[in-house]
Amino acid sequence: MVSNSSSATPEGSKSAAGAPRSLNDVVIRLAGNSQDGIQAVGGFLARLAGRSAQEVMTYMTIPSTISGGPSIFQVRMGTGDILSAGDRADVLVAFYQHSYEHHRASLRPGGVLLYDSDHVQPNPDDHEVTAVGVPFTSATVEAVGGSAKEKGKNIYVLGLLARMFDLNVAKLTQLIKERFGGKNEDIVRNALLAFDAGYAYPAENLQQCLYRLEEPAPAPGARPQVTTDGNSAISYGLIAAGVRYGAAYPITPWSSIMETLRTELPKYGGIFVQCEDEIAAISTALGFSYSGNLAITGSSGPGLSLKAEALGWAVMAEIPLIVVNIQRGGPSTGLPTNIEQSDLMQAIYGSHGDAPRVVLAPATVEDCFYISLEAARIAREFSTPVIILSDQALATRIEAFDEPDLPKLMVEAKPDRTPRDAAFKPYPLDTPTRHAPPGAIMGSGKYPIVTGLEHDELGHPTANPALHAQMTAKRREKIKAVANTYAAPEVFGDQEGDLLLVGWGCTYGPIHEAVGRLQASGVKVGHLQIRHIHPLDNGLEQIFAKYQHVRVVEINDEGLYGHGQLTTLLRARFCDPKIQSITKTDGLTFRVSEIVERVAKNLGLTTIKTGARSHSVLAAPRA
Amino acid sequence: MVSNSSSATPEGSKSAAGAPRSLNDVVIRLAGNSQDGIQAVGGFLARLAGRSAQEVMTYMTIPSTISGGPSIFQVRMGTGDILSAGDRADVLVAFYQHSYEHHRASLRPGGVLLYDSDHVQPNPDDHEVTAVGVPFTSATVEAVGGSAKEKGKNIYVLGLLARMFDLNVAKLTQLIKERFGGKNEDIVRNALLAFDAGYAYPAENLQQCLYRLEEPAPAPGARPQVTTDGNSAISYGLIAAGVRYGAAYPITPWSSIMETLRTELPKYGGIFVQCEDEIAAISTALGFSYSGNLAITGSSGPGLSLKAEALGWAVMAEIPLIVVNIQRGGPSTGLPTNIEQSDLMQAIYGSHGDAPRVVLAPATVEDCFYISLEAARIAREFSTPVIILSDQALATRIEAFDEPDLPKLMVEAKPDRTPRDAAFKPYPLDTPTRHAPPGAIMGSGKYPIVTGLEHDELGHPTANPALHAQMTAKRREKIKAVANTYAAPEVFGDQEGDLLLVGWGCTYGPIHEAVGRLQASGVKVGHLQIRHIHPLDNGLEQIFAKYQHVRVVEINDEGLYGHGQLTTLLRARFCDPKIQSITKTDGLTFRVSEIVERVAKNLGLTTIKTGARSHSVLAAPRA
Amino acid sequence: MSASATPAPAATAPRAPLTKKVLTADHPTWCPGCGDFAVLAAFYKVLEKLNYPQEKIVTFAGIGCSSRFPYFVNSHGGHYIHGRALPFAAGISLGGDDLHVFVFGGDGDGFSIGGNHLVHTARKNPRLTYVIMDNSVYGLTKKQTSPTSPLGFKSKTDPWGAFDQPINPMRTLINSGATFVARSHATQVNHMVEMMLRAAQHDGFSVVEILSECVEFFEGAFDSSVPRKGGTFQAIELKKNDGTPEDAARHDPTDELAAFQLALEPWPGKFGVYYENKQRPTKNALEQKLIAATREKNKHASDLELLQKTFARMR
Amino acid sequence: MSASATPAPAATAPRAPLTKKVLTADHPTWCPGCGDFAVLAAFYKVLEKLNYPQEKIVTFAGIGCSSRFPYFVNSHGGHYIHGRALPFAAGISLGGDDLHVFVFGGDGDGFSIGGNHLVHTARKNPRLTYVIMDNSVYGLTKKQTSPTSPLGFKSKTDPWGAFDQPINPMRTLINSGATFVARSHATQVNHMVEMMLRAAQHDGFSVVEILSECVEFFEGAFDSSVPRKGGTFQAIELKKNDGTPEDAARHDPTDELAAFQLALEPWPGKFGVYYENKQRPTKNALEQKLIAATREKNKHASDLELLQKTFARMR
Ligand SMILES: Cc1ncc(C[n+]2csc(CCOP(=O)(O)OP(=O)(O)O)c2C)c(N)n1
Ligand SMILES: Cc1ncc(C[n+]2csc(CCOP(=O)(O)OP(=O)(O)O)c2C)c(N)n1
Ligand code: SF4
Ligand code: SF4
Ligand SMILES: [Mg+2]
Ligand SMILES: [Mg+2]
Repeated sequence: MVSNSSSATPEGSKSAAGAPRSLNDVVIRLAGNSQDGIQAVGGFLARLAGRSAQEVMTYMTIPSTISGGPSIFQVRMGTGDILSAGDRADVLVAFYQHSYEHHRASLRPGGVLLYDSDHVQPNPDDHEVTAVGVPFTSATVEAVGGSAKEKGKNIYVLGLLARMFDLNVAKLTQLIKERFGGKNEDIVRNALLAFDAGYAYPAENLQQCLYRLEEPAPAPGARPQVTTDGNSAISYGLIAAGVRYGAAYPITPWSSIMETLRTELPKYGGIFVQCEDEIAAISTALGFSYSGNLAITGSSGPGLSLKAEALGWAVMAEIPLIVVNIQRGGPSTGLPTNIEQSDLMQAIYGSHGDAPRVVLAPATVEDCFYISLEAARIAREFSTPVIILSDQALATRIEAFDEPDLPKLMVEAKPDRTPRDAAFKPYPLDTPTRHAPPGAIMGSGKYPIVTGLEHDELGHPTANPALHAQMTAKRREKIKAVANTYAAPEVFGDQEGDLLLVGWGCTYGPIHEAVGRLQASGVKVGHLQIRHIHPLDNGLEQIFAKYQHVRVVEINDEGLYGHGQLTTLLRARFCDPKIQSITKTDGLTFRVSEIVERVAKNLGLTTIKTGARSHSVLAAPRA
Repeated sequence: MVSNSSSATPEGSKSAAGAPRSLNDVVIRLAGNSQDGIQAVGGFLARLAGRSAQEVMTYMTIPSTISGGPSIFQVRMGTGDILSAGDRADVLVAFYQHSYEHHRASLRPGGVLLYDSDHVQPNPDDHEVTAVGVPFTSATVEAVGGSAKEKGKNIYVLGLLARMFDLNVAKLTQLIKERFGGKNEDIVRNALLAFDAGYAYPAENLQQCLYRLEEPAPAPGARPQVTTDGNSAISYGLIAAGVRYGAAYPITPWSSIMETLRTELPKYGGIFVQCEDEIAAISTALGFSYSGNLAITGSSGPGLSLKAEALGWAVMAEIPLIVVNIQRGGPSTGLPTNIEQSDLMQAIYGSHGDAPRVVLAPATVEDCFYISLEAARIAREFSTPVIILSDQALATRIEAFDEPDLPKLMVEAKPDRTPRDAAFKPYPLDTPTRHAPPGAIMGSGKYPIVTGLEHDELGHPTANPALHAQMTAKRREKIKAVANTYAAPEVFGDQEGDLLLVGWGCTYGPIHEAVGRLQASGVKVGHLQIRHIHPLDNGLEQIFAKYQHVRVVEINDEGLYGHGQLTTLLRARFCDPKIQSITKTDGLTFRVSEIVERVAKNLGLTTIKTGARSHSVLAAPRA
Repeated sequence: MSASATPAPAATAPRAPLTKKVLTADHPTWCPGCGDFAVLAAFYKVLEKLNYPQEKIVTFAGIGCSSRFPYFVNSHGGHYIHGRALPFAAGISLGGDDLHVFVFGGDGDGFSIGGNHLVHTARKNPRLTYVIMDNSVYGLTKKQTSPTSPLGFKSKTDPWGAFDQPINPMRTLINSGATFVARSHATQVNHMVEMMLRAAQHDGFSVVEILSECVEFFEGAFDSSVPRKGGTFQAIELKKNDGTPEDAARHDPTDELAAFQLALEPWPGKFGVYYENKQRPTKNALEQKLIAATREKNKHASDLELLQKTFARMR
Repeated sequence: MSASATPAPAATAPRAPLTKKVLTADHPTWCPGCGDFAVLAAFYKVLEKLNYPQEKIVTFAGIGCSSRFPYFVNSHGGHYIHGRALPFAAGISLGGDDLHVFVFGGDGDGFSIGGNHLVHTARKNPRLTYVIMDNSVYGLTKKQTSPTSPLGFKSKTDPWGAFDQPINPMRTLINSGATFVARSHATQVNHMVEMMLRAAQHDGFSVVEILSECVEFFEGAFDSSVPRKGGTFQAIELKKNDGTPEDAARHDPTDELAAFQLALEPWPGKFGVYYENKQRPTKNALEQKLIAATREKNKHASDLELLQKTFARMR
């Protein structure tokens, strides 16, 4: 929860040199080339935060050329809920002139510019920020010994940051050892040399910039924190859910899930198949599910389009399946390494015919884990395909969260081959469909056929008008019934009032923080996160009724009629004109200030301080 | 237009034998096996009606086994607008006992049962209808000479019907000669022998059942009528529109369009390619369009699902294309030979990302022709894919309509290879995209790349946030602008009042007739047909505002939240809770009485005579 | 957790042998005279001979007349989408290592829309048997050109006679990488039974192409290999390695080049086993080996232990 | 109305010959050292030699590192979806009979997701040239196994080494039915130029596979055929039919069986023209013949007359 007490503080105030100032959270942006290992530095910082019971969230861009190129990695870490990667940076680490030039604007007034004085010449007239020049490159070469490839300067920078923020050196060196432990000894040694050199660098004006991040004592009995990204959270969530089989084809940013599962599943006795294309992949996954082993397939947009026909078959044949879609910028090949939430309508309506299926959307990296468990439960219980709509931002960013209680959560994975009694029907009209996998003896002596043709209760094809109507109704009512198994949705913030902000997927964090800022400006505002896209949670109309305005914040186009995709759904269902959208399509996650500004403009509020952040790197120095 | 004066007459009244009674329209159901040539009889009747300036509409079922089997062909013909195939038959022709048993219920009280007394034993206690037994089989064998295969009895029945309805024998024999003219002479002779024998059969109680259909004198200067089905109307509409290239893969009920185009296009210098699958088909069609020749691809549901990815590419790359989807029962393989209107959402939202495109739906067989012209105009003018959503009912039924004014309508088909001037950009932000096909010289010396990656104005890939937002807006605004080129929608019936019935696709006819019946019961009701599904016509809200209730009649499922697919769209756009659905999913077209009943129940009306037909076979005998 | 670790529950009563009666399900909807009836009859015989536990037999198919097959066999089974039954079946086979998986389909389903899945299933070599009923036409959709329709064939999509070069099914199958490839004829019941039996017993991906006439849309297509219609049915004699001089002329099915040459023989060609490779491990075996190795390496830790270890590493 | 009936407007000024400078477009985004640079350089040379009217050159591609090719060539062109560029290109070729259509792509694009389109494009034989840059890995998506990755190759999807049998590209191409099939190597610029030139001049569907190293994800993959890395580059000598004894040992590219045998040679195999068939008519020609015949039959009636006649029959 955003702590309301930590209200906005004046920016840019400087304190006396040398005294480390305590602060709640910090946003560090590392800007360099993708080859420089800036992601590794970010990863170390994130892991450290996790081990320190701090919150953390990262954000990164991927270079557009194949050979790599300019790229950033941004880390926000600290105490209190860290729910977005931070609008503007407190510290910018610039490796090159282009890094400095492109990202100077992202540094907030009063922030710290840490630059490689071997490569960067900052504007000498810029007094809005504290510029600290350190020769990353030459100092690293000196420390490690003439490595031509300049490897190690990322770790050198980590040392600098450790000094600057008084980070836990013992924990960091432990992390470095774990990370490079598998490789040859030289590598670990060089990394530690670089780290120590950075830590020890006597930068003149670094003295003015020493801070200490609050490191909360772990609550007694609290679970340790784990730090990971959304795609690995989905992968391990599925393993916890007893999913042991899968098939897919590579595509960015989905691939890392298939890579993880291909590596992990054999340990669990499972199989993951790389197929020739996405159609073969969903087909193989359906074959696994048919064999009694709930399976997973996944992709990103273009691959999902290819799976549409087979997905419709799964609806008709009532075969369970988990389908993960890591959304990216669309349409077509679009923006493969950017975020967009524009596959929602396709997830619901992408196949021909009335083919209702379940669609879920995780809100955070942690939720990527839990929603995978929920998806598997629903798929099994309702014998239906379930789509998990994640996105590029959730997939690639790192967050820390409480380690899941695995002994409680683990689901056993075993095909149910118990003999079926004589009354068994593959497609009963009045009871839920329960797939009988091969290997199961049929008491009736009649073996069942699953099919994509309309069928009677025994699976025989039929064009009987009444039966088609009944079976269509059955498939629809079954999906409706899924909503009865959801936990009731909860609103964060004001439980009634001026404005309800509705989010789905990765807009969760920025909306959550926006609530704090809006409340600070006197708006009575709540945040409802929709994790269950289809069917929707029951009782939403009662929640909507408590607010004067409803704004759905989503990263997709306003469409022909002015509404984003989830907004369109909600308007169709509730026919309430107060349901409106805040959308955008610039391929980036929402910044908190964007939401606050758009709300202000939208509702005609003029008193809101949109630029405020609830935490500041330049808080008053601590005694 | 349904003539309001011809109000419902009492049913079942009998008249004196021998005097032919005049009537406005008649519904004849032929029930036999698909091998019996009942479709041919239906076809002759339909063509005759067309040549007699009468209206006609047919309806047929396709046997579910591959080897053929029970099947019906129903013809409704007469004067006045014939807009649905008729709820119940006035005459049932039963070839077999099973035909009699399955279809007796479709015959209205007072109707005529004409049966093959060689095969059928009607229930002797059934006095509700006039039963006329004629030995179709043996009489045909006698007339034609011992054909073991019983061929010709369909033509014998045609003779019987010609006698019964005093049909124009000269025109009919001409039609028979045209039809069999290409084959050997024996066939024509045998057919005419069978026809004459049927016409001359001295059926005792046939005397009670002689009628004369009004044959209106053609209006002076009126265009001659043509008689054809929806799929051929689309095929020839596309040819008129200058479409000369296409590619597809077979699927029922789409195939007949590709078969027609494959046969016809070479005459026009064009090419139609049968591909290995639907993905290759849309790809080849896009290649044709890219080469400067607006092309067509098409399929039915499953094939459309496979085209989703490439269709999204066409949106992104802004390449014009016509995509025909002949909807059938879904989901998955579903009910391949039944009607359903359940691919609407997929047509609009089936591809990943925000991929807006145009979707049109023809209302009648005649409209299949004109909407193809409109589709081609839009595709060219807006450089965009256009989907024509037809359906199995429109595709296979026969209607008569005024021959189109071809000299006025024909569009020239030629790639535009004129050199482009130096300012040419493939994707300009402020002017419409105009594709420059290969062969066109670029004045700038820079040749354009079309692409599915997000791009700048010159087609270079980019992940620039502002450009993606601008290009997304451009693609959206372009599709919005299509609505400004539509003719204003017109309401049939009352221009304001209690109820607006909204239809799309093949529900046009039954809704139109339902208006008449509802008005006769005192309801103020209008009918709005939506031919432009996406974007919708401008100004709909003003029309909706004039009615207390709006009911969208569509053949698809009520969905999770109680609304059909078009209804969902309209509710999302207008947020008006009075917009509700009348849906069904039994794989059959709407009967007029179904609509009237559902409206009555829905609005709590109790005074409506739902069973009434505005015309009756048993009208008073004419002098 | 693999299905193979989950033995089917022991049947309570001793099993009666499989009979045609037990194996018969719905009455086929095929046209009278359709070649597919004979393939079905032969398949019943094959199953009678194999006498697998009934619940472990799986029949699957794509879409087409021939693909209706599973409705007519009383076993676990299904009717998937057009052209994609092979990757589906690979999932069944790998998900249930003890199952006996059979896939049925037509020439359009297999060589047109499904052509790529053939190649990629073949190179994976999962344990399953694929029977293609080739009638050289699209039956279900009523007479369009198929990839095996001969040049000049008049169909609804080639009213003046097909002119796209047809594929050569045997050549395509041999080059797909399938480890067992045979060809048979729906008019030769014993031959079909033998071929399907050998295919079912092959440890890997086996394919049998059966010429099966569509009497409705391509009558007489295969008369040249039907003796009672004046044609000749030439069966392939396989090498016996008995050192006799006759044996030199016989076909060695392990010789890929010889198989290829056989495939190039002019229409109607020969019938029998073209190719057989018993060396290539199945994907089923390779994946099980991998599982065994990784489980060994992880000291057969339980699923919970494994996942806990992973999360510990993320701290 | 076919495009071939629509000659390009005459250029107003006399044409300057095509040069690399004119043909150069965006700077390639490939990694430094990527083999694809050399393929691009060779392609510029090919176009210089062919000197087609610039506006009639079309370059198209699917998705992958190699498929970025069209951005770097200053011609009409495009970047389609993954694996489907061939049927698209067939549409261009048939829609504009006077165009020179080139398709570029990778091993994943062509042999994995696009494998079936290869076969069906080949059997139609449209006039176009397809260049496959085979790096035996998925480059753009960063190191997954491709259908040409060798057994044991360690990728992100096969961390313990690939074990699905790879395809043999030459065997696959020859059996696709392509009427011209050649193989080259990105380190051999002259050889590449020669092969692409022959392919472009072939009247039909021509394919050139070029081994093109991915330095980022499969370094050294093709060293065994790179002389300066200790390998050998063996070029195929083609029969000259000069009656000399040496000629007997040379390869006859019209001999399908010989081409097949060549394809079976052990890695790294030979480079050059494997197969060439100048007899099979192109689809372009067959369709034009059909058009000519039907137009003749209909007495060259105008489009309006033709359609009016059709409607008259529906009265
Ligand atoms: C995606 C898709 N495309 C097309 C069809 C229509 N279709 C059904 S079966 C078939 C081909 C049938 O030919 P074949 O596979 O040779 O089987 P046969 O009927 O001849 O036994 C086609 C094109 C379909 N069901 N799904
Ligand atoms: C439908 C679809 N699936 C997957 C992808 C992701 N993808 C892009 S390129 C590629 C494969 C690249 O390999 P290859 O064709 O060999 O080209 P290379 O990059 O090695 O040159 C994949 C899987 C995609 N863009 N679209
Ligand atoms: S249409 Fe042909 S393939 Fe299909 S059932 Fe009839 S005879 Fe057999
Ligand atoms: S990743 Fe490999 S194939 Fe792609 S550009 Fe780099 S070196 Fe070339
Ligand atoms: Mg077939
Ligand atoms: Mg590659």
